[in-house]
Amino acid sequence: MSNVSGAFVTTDLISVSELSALVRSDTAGAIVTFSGDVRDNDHGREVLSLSYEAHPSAQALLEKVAGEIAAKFEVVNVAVAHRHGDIAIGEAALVAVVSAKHRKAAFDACVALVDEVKAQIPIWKHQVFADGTDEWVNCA
Amino acid sequence: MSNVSGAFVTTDLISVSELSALVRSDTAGAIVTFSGDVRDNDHGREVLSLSYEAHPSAQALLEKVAGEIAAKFEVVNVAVAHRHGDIAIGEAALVAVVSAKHRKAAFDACVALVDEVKAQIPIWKHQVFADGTDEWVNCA
Amino acid sequence: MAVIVRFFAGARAAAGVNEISLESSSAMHILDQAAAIHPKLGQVLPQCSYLLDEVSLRDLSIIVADGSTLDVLPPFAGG
Amino acid sequence: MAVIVRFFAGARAAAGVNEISLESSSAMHILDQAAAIHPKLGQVLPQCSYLLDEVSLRDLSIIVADGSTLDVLPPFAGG
Repeated sequence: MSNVSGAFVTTDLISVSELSALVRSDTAGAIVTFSGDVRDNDHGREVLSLSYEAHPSAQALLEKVAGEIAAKFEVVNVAVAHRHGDIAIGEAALVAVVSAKHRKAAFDACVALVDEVKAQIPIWKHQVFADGTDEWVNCA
Repeated sequence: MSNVSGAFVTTDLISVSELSALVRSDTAGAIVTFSGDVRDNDHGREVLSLSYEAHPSAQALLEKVAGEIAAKFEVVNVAVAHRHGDIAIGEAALVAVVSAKHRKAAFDACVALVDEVKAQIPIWKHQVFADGTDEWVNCA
Repeated sequence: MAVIVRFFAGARAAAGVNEISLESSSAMHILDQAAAIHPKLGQVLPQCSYLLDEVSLRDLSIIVADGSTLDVLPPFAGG
Repeated sequence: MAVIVRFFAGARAAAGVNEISLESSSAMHILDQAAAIHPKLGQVLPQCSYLLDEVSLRDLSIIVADGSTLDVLPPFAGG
């Protein structure tokens, strides 16, 4: 019964409200959204700019992960989007939205969706700091 | 450091995106929103219309609960709104939004905020069913 | 002056009135009187919580003074 | 025809190139050769995962045939 309303790897600005509108349903009593936004600091260092790189397989894998979450939880609809390319401070990198009849399933599925996206999707974050250095996050 | 950006007991339509905008911050990497929407069914019965009644103390208690959540969790900002009066199917009755540096605190605080609102705020739901009966929810 | 007992939501539906006025007495006795006047309240009151002049009231043996307001709140059902 | 080794994100930064072309051999040997050519890869490769023609590759003793593409993926950092 659960359904993936959308899964997008995109360079466009992600709208939480547009993604949320995709999962709406009169049978759903709860909608939970997560927006992972680009911060101006990381581990105490000032971040000047930020970009994400996506592997060509990222779109297909995002669809797969969304489908797994929709199948595993008592939800109505799920949708997820991950942005890549340059992202301005305060803009969303990852948005996950879930509708469900009851709130516990909506929260649980949204937490799991974000966790699985971070674990399974081949996307990488590059940060440029105010001190002139830069890093690929999680990469020695 | 945590802050209540807003707590509203209102008869107006609640906008998730407007409430979410209140908690935004460049230092927050995660925003979690919950929208509790009016459903067209309850325990298998078709719901025709629905209204909420709020006790005069509801506004002050909602501010208190929001403040407790802001103090208890590692969050940046919280905001919450509960609607009363007549609400159309699909519209939000309760919206809770939390921003935090990290996603776990944002999810945990949003779950707790919704739980505490349901437990502590003197608001009641009245449902009218398609079969002509009606009920005050949770009241024998 | 008397005690005003206000009914909310399902308690109001059971009482059939928004409020009644009773003589000062213990909260327990006032509520028993209310249930005697509006018998459907008898099923609802055991689930209710109470506010005395907007403050939570746990001990129903307390005497409610004239001029006070006693609010009858059914189990909350927000969200 | 040869094996194309593609580097992504931090692996590309360490290699200094997007991809290199090497002779067919075991995945392990191909990666050793890549690290010999681009020494900074030596620190990054132990953390990486691999795709052989877009399919996850766990056993690095497998022979990578000419015409195949071996992708070097650093630890994911989405979200």
